[in-house]
Amino acid sequence: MKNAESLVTDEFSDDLFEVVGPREEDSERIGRPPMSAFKDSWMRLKKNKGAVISLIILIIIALLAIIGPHMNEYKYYETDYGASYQAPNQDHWLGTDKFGRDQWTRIWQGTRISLYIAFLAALLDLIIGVTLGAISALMGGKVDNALQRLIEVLVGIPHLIVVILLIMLMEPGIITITVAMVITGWVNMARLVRAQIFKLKGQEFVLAAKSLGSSNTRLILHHLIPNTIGLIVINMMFTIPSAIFTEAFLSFIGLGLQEPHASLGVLINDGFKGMRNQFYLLAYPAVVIIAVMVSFNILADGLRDALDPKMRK
Amino acid sequence: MEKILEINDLHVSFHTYAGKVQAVRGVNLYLKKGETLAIVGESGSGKSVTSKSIMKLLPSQSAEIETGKILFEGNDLVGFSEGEMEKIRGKEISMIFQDPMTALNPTLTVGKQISESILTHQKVSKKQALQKTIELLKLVGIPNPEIRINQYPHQFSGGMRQRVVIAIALACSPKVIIADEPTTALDVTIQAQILDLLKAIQKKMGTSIIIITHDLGVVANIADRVAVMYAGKIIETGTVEEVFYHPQHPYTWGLLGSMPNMETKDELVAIPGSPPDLLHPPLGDAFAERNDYAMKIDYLREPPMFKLSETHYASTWRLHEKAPKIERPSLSQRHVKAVEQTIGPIGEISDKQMEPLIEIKHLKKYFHVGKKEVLKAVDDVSFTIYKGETLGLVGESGCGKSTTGRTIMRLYDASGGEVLFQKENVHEKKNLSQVKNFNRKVQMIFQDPYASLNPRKTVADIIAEGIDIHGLSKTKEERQAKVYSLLETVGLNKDHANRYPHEFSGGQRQRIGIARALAVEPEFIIADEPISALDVSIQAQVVNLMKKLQKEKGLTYLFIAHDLSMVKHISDRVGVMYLGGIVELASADDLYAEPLHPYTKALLSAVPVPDPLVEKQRERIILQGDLPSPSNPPSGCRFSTRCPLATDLCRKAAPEWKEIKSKHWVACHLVD
Amino acid sequence: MKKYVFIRLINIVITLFVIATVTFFLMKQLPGSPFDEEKLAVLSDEQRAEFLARYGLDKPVTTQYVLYLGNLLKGDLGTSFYFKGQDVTSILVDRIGPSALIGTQAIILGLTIGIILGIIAAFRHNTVWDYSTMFLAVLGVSVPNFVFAALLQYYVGLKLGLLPVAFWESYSSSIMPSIALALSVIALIARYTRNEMLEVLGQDYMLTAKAKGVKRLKIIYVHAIRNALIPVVTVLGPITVSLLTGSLVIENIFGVPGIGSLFVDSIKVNDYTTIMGLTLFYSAFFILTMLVIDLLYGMIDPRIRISGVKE
Amino acid sequence: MVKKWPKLLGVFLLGLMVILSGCNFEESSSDAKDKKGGEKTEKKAENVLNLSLDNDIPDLNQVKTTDTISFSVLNNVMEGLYRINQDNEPEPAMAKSYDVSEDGLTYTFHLRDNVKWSDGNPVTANDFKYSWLRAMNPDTAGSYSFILADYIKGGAKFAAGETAADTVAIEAKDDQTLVVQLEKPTPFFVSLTAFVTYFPLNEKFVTEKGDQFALNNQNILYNGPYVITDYNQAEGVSLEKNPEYWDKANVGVDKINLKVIKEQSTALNLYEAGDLDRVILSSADVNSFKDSKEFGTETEFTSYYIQFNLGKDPISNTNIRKALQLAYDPEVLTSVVLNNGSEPATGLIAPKMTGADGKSFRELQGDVVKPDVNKAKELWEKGVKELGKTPEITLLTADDTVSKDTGTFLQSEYKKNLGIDIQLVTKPYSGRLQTMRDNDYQMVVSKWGADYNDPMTYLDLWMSPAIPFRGNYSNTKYDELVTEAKDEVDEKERMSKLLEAEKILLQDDAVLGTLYYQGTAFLQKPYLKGMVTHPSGAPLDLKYTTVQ
Repeated sequence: MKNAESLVTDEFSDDLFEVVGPREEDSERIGRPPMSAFKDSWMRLKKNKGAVISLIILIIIALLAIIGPHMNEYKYYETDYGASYQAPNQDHWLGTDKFGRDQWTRIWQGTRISLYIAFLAALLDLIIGVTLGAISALMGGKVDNALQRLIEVLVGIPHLIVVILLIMLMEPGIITITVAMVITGWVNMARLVRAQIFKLKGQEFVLAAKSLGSSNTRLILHHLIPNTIGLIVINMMFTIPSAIFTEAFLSFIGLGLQEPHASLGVLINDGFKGMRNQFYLLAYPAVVIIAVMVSFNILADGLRDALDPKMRK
Repeated sequence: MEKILEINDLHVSFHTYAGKVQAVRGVNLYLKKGETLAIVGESGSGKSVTSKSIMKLLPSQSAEIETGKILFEGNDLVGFSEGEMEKIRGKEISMIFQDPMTALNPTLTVGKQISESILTHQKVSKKQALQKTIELLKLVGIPNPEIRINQYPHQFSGGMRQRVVIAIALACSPKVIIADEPTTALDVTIQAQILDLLKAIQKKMGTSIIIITHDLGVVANIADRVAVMYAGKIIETGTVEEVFYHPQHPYTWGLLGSMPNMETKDELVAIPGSPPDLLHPPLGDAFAERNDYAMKIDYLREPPMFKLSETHYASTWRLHEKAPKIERPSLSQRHVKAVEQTIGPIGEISDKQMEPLIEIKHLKKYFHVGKKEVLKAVDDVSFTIYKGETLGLVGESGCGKSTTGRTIMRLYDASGGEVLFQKENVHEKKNLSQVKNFNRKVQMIFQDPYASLNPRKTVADIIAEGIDIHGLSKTKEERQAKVYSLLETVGLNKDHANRYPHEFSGGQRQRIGIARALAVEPEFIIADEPISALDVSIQAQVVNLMKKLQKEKGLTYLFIAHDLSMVKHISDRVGVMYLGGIVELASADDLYAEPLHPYTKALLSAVPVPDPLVEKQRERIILQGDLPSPSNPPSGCRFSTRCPLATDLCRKAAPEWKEIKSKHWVACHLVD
Repeated sequence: MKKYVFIRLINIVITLFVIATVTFFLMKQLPGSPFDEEKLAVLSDEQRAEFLARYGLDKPVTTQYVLYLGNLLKGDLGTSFYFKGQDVTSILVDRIGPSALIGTQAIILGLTIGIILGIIAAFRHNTVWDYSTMFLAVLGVSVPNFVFAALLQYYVGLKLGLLPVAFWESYSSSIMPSIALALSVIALIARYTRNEMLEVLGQDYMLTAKAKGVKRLKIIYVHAIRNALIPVVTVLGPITVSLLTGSLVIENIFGVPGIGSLFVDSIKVNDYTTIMGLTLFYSAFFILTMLVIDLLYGMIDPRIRISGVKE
Repeated sequence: MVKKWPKLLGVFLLGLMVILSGCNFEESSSDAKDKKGGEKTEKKAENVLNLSLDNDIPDLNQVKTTDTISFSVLNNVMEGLYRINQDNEPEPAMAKSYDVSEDGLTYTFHLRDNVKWSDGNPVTANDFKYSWLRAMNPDTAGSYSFILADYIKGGAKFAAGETAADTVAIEAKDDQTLVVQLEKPTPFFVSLTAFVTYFPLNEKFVTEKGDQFALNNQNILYNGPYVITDYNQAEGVSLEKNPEYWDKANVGVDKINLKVIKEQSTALNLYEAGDLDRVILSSADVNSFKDSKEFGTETEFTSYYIQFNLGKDPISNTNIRKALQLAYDPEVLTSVVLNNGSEPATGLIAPKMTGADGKSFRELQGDVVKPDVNKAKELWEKGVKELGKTPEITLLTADDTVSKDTGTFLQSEYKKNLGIDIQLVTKPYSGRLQTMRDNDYQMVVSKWGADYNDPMTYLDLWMSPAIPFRGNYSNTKYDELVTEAKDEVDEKERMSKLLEAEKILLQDDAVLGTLYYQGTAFLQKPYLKGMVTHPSGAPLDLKYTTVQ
C-alpha cells in the first residue's frame, strides 16, 4: 500500500481543494451514445464477421438475380440448338444446357425464382404462423386447445406427404409449391410465437401496460409483437433456406416448376443428370444454392446472437 | 496474524464489443488467517471480479488480468497454469456462489457433487468419500443426510441448496473460503441461518473467509474487517468498527446513511446518481460526481490511500492536509437536512382523517397447478388501507404478498372475497370505461426494473403510455411537456426521453417505472417490491422519491417488500404475511417495538443491522426449516411447523384474527 | 406415468385417425386411377366402370372410406394396386429393413460425429476450430444430399473403388447411403450440441465445478456434456423425419430396395392402398418416436422425472 | 437409470443393427463378395450376365401384368407357342409348327414333344387354353385381355362377361394340338402368340397356389430359358438356366442378375465399375461415349407424337393444326435435345415395321409430314384470320424428363418459328391420361408403343367413335379404310389401305404432329454377344445372349 506521507503535498495548489459539490448533470449522465435496441443489435451483428460476409454475399446474389439475366443478350427461355452443351466460354459465361440456353441467364433467373419462392413462403409463414401463434397464446383456453390439436395433427403427418399430395392435386408451379409448403410450414413459427407470447404475457412490462388500462390490441401491437420480432426474424431466416431446399427436392423428384422457368432446384436437377460430362451444369447452380443456404444459415445464427437478449453480456 | 492471501495492484479488464471495460483498477487487499474480510460495494463495483480473479474463474476469452499479484501463501497465483490452479481450487481456496438455484448441477445427485470435490483432491475410496459427504451434510445442518445424498438439487429448497453449496466448499477443509453474496438470494430468516452456519464453521475450522456483499447488515454481523469498493477500486478499508463508526470516504458515509435504521424514522441520505461506466472510468475520484463535498481535485486526480491507523486506510482527498475540514454529517444534521430538503417526518394520521380508501375483505387467490393441486397463494386476507397512508406488507418469498397486490390491482381475478376501492367492488364485472377509470386511480410499480420496461420502446413512449391510453394530452407538444415534467419529477432529465431502457441503470429504470405510474395521476399506488432488486444507495433514492411524491400528491401506498427495515422506514402501518395469510398488522412503530406474533419476532430478529456492536451482541431467534408449500399448508396455525412455541392447539386449530390492542391485530393462539 | 402414457396413446390413435381421414380424402382427389395406362385409357366408360367396380373403386368415396377403416381396424392394409396382389403390409415389411438399417446407421453416425464436432466448437468458441466446424455443419445442411450422394458414389465408389457403387448385396452396400444420409444429421446435431453446450458452459454450476478444482476434461464429461446432451434427445424426432425425406432420394441413387423410394412412386401411380399404408406407417412411426423421446427425456432428466413428465 | 441409459441405448442400437443387417441381405454376403471378386479379376470366367431394370418389378402374374419391366422378366423365364427371334420374326418355340386355314381364320398349333415345366411336367395344349381363357376371364384378367379377346373368336363377349368360357373358340385337340379360331384374318397372329399374355399356365399349379400365385419365385412355374432363383420387387431378380428347357443347349448364359437401378447415373457408374454389362445412356452422357466401341443405339416400335384435340378451339381449326404440325423440325429434337438414338418421325408408323413385299411400311410410304416453317407461318396466319384472333395454346406433357424436354423444345420452336408463346402443363403420368380422358387439353405429347409388328397396332386407334383421348377424331373415310384392311386377306391390298389411312390421318386431317420414333443409346461390354431387344412387346430377350 502506498503511504500518504510519502506524497509531496506542495504540488497541490489550495484552490484544488475548494468544495464544488457533485455535478448534477453528470451524476445521471449516460456515457455511451444513445442506441436503440435495433441499433444495438446491428452493432452486434456488425461485429460478427461471418454474418456480415453472409449478408454481403446475399446482397450480391440478390443483385445478380435482379440484373444478372440482363447482363447479356440471351433470354432464359431462348434456345439455340446449334450451341447446346457448350462449356463456359466468352459468349456463354457459364456455358449452355442441352437446349443451348445460356446458363448464366438461367441461373440468375432461377435464383430470382428460388428467392421469390423462399420469400413468399417466409411471408405466408409469417402471416399465418405469427397470427395463429399470437391468437393461440392470447386467447388461451379452448381456442388454444383446438389450435394445439391441429398443430399436433399437422406435425404428425410427415410434411412431405402433404406437399407431394397437394402438388399432385394442383398444377405444378410456383404458387402450388408455396401453398404446399405453407400448409405445414407455419407450424413451427406458430409454436415459437405462442411460446414466446406466453412467456411475455407474464412479464412485468406487460402487466404494467395492463394496469395502465391498455386494451388487448394495444398489448399485441405495442408490447407483444415488437418483443417477438427477433425470434420471428430468426425463424424466417431458417424458413427461407428450408423453402429453397424443399423446392429443389421437389424438382428432383419431378414435381418442380414448369419449363421454361427455372429455379435453382430445377437447374441442379438438370445438372445432376449431366454431371458426369457437363459438370459445370451442376456446379454453378449448386454453388449458388449452397452460397445462399450457407449465407442464410450463418446470417440467421448471427442474428440470433445479435437479437437474443440472452446472448447480451 | 499471518497474511494468507495478499492482492497487490490488481487490474482486471473485460473486452466487450463496446470496448475495454476496466472492472478492477488497482486493488490492494490482504487476508489474515482465521479472519473474515468483507468486501462491500454496489453492483458493478468490481467486488465479484476481484474474488473470481483470486481463483482465476473469470471467463478466459473476455477477461484479462492485466497487472498485479495475487499472493497465496507467498505464491503468485497470477502466473499459475490452469493445472496448478486446479490443485488450489477447492483444496486451498474454495468458493460459495450467490444463487444456490443455479450453482448446482441439476443432473447429478447432491452426494455426487460433494464427493466429487473430495475425490478430486484426496486419495480416498468412493465409500470413504461418501461417508465424508454425509458428515459434511450433517455439519451444514441438512437433516437425513443418508437419504439426501441420493437426491437431486431440485428436490432441495433454496436454503438447503445453499447449505449444499457450502458443504461443497468445505469438503476439503480449504484455508480460504470466498463467499460471493452467499445470502443475497435468500430470505431473511434463511439468511440468518446461513450466516450463523458460516460463523460456526469458521470457529470450528479456523478458515479465513472473504465475504462479498452489498448488505452492510451482513457485514456488521459477520466481518472482522471491511473493504469498501467503488468503481473498481477499494476506497476505504479497516476493521468493522473503524469503518462503521469512523468512516472517512464520503461514499462510505453515503452507504451507511442510506441504510435505514430500525430505531429512527430519519430521512435516508440517498447518494444521487449512478455509479460511473467503467468503459470510460473518470479521471479523479470516481465518486466525485455523486459527492456533495467533492473538491476540484476530486475531478482531476486520483486520491492516494491515506493511512489512518494500522488497519484503517481511505482513499479520499478529504484526508489531505490542505483539504477543508468536512465532517460526516451527524445523525441529527441528517435529520434536519432531510426535513429541510424534502418533508418533515410523516406524522401520525389522526383518527379523524382515517378515511378508508381500499378495503380488502376475505380475499382469496388460488392457482390451479396441474389437475388436482391447488396453490393457495392468498388465503383469506382482510385489511383496510386508509387515504394518505402507506401500508407495508412484508413476508418471505412465496408468502403471497405480491399476489395480494396484483389481485387488488385486478391483474388476477380473485378466487374469493372482495376488494372495495372507494366503496366499489373492483372485481365486479365492469365495462371498459369503468376499468379504465379504475386504472387511472390505481397504479402499480413493479419489482424488476429490467423486466418491467418494454425494451423496444423509448423512455418517452413508456412514460406516456398511460397518457396515450387515457387520452390525457391533446397535442404532441402537451404530451412531450408532460413527459419532460415527469422525468424531472423522478430526477431524470429531458435528454433521457429518447433513450431505451437498456441504457439505464437499475435505479434509473425504477424511477422511469414510477414516472409511468404517475403519468395517469393515480390516487393509490401498489409498489410491488420496488427496491428489492436495487443497490442500497439506490434504494434510498427510490424510497425518498416515493415519500416526497406521497407528500406532494397525497398518494396512498401499498408497499410490498421483504426488507423489514425499509418497510418500517416508509410505512405508517405494517402487515406481516406468512404462507398466504396475514399474521400481524399494526402501526410500524408498534410492530417493531412490540411484535406479538412469534413469526414477526423471528423475522425482526433475523434482520441484520448495520451496527457491528449491536449485531455482535444480538440474540437471534433462528427459525428452523423452510417455508412449507402453499399448495399443502399445515393444518391449524400455518406457522405451527416452524414456531418455536407451538402447542397442540396451534397444530389443530387456526387462530383467530383479532385486535389485541388498539389497531394492533394478530392471529396467534399464544397472544391474548 | 402409466396414466400419462395411456392418455398419450389415446391421443395418438385419435391423431392417426384424423391423419388417415385427411390423407384418404386428399388421395382420392388425385387425378387418375391406379389402372391408368395408355392401353386402358381408351376403354369406354362402361368398360372402365366395370374395371373399377372389380376393386370397389366405383363406390362413393365415403363408402370406400368406411370400408377402408373397417379393414384397418382388422389390421388389414389391403393389397397394392401397383404391385398387384401383394399385401401392403408385406410390402412395407419387406422394404422397411434396408431403410431402417441405413437410417439407424445414419443416426448413429450423425450423433457421434455431430456431438463431437459440436463439443469441439463449443469449447473452442470463437476460434478457428469453432468457425470451421460450424461452417462444415452449415455446409452439411446446405448441400443438397443428392448432390453429395452422387459425388460420393462417383469418387468413393467408382474412382477409388472403396465401396460398392450401388446395389444391395452386402453390409458394405449400406455404408455409402448411410454416410450420405448422415450428412444433414451431423450438421443438425453439431449445431444443436454447440448451442446447448455454450449455454451449459455459461451456467453457474460449471463455475462451481471449476471452483472445486475438478480437472478440465472431467468437467467436460461429467458436468457439461451430460447437461448439454439431454436436450439433444428432443431433436431426434425432427431428425428421424428428415431421414425419411432424405432416404427417398438416397435410396434411388444407391439402388437401396427401401421404403423411401416406394413413396413417391406409389403416389405417382395412384396406388391408393400403398399410399395409405405408407402414410399411416410414417405418421405412426413419427408420433411414436416423439412419444418415446418424450418418455426418454423424462427418464433421463431428473428434474422432470420426479415431478412427472412435462408437457 | 440415469447412469445406465447411454449404455442401454447403445446396446439397444447395436442389437437393432445386428438384427437389421442379419435379415436384409438375402444373398449371404460372402457369396456376393466372392462373385464380385471373381468378376472383376477374371473377366467373365463365370458366364454371368448383369443387367439393370429401371424400375421396380410390379407384377409377375402374366395374365395381369402390363408393364415392360415385368414383361422383360417374364419373356426370359416363360415361353409362348412362338418366340420372336433376333430378326424380329416369330420362330417356333413351344410349338414346332402351325397350320392355317385358307380363310386365315383357323390356326392349328403343334406342340413339341419334349417341352416341360420347370417341375418336370410336360407343357400341354391345355395349359395354353387354360391360360388364354384366364387372361380373358373378367374375374382374373388384367388390362391386356384385349390382346387375346380382340382376335380370338368369342373372346370379346367372354371378356365382357356376357358369355361363358366354352363359347371361346380355343380347343385343345390333344396334349400337343391347339386349335384357335379367329374373328378376322390376322396375318400377325403367330407373332402375337409370342406375347406375354399368350404364355401358358399350369392349371394345377395355379389352383394350388391360389392368391399367392406369382407373388414369389417359388410360386411360378417356368417353361422358358431361365428360372427365377431370387425375386424382390425393389431389388430385382436373379435368373438361372432352366435345366428343363427344350432348347437349353442354345442358352448361352448360366446366370443373369437383373437389378433395379432407378437412377441412370448410378447405372452408368455401375457399368464403369464393371458391375453391369449393359447400360442405357441418358442424353447428357451420349456425346462423350459416342465414339466408344461399346456404344450403340436401337429404335423401338414406339412413336411419339402431338395429339391435337379436334374438339377444342382453336385446335379444331385445320390450318392452325397444320401450322403447328409443320413448324418444328423433329430432326433437331432427336439430334440435339434427346440425343439418345431416337429417330425423327415423318409419319406415325415406326420404321422397320412390316409392310409388304419385304419392304417396311415406312419404305412404302415415304415421308408423310415434312417440316416447313414458311408454310407453317402461312397456314398460321390463315388460321388466325379465320379465328379472328391470336389464340392462346397450352401443351400438356407428362412429367418425365423426355416428355418435358420435348415440351420445352416445342415451346421454343413455336416461339421462334411462329412467334407464339404456348403454355406448358406437365402432369404426372396418370394425371396426364386423366386430363386427356376428361377432354381438358388442346394438344398433348403422347405416344403409342406397338403391341405387335403390324401397322394396325397404330392405325385402329383413331377409328370412330370419336373419343377425347384420341383427339375426338372421326372420319368415315378413314374408318372405312381401316375396317376394310382388317377383313382383307390379301397382304398387298391390305397394306395399301393402311398406307392411305396414315396419309389421311396425318396429311389431310393433321390429327397428329409427328415427333420421333423412340430409341435408346446404350453401352454394352464387348464380351456380350447376341443381346436381343425387341422393338415391340417384351423388349428383353436373353435366350440368344452369350458372354465370351
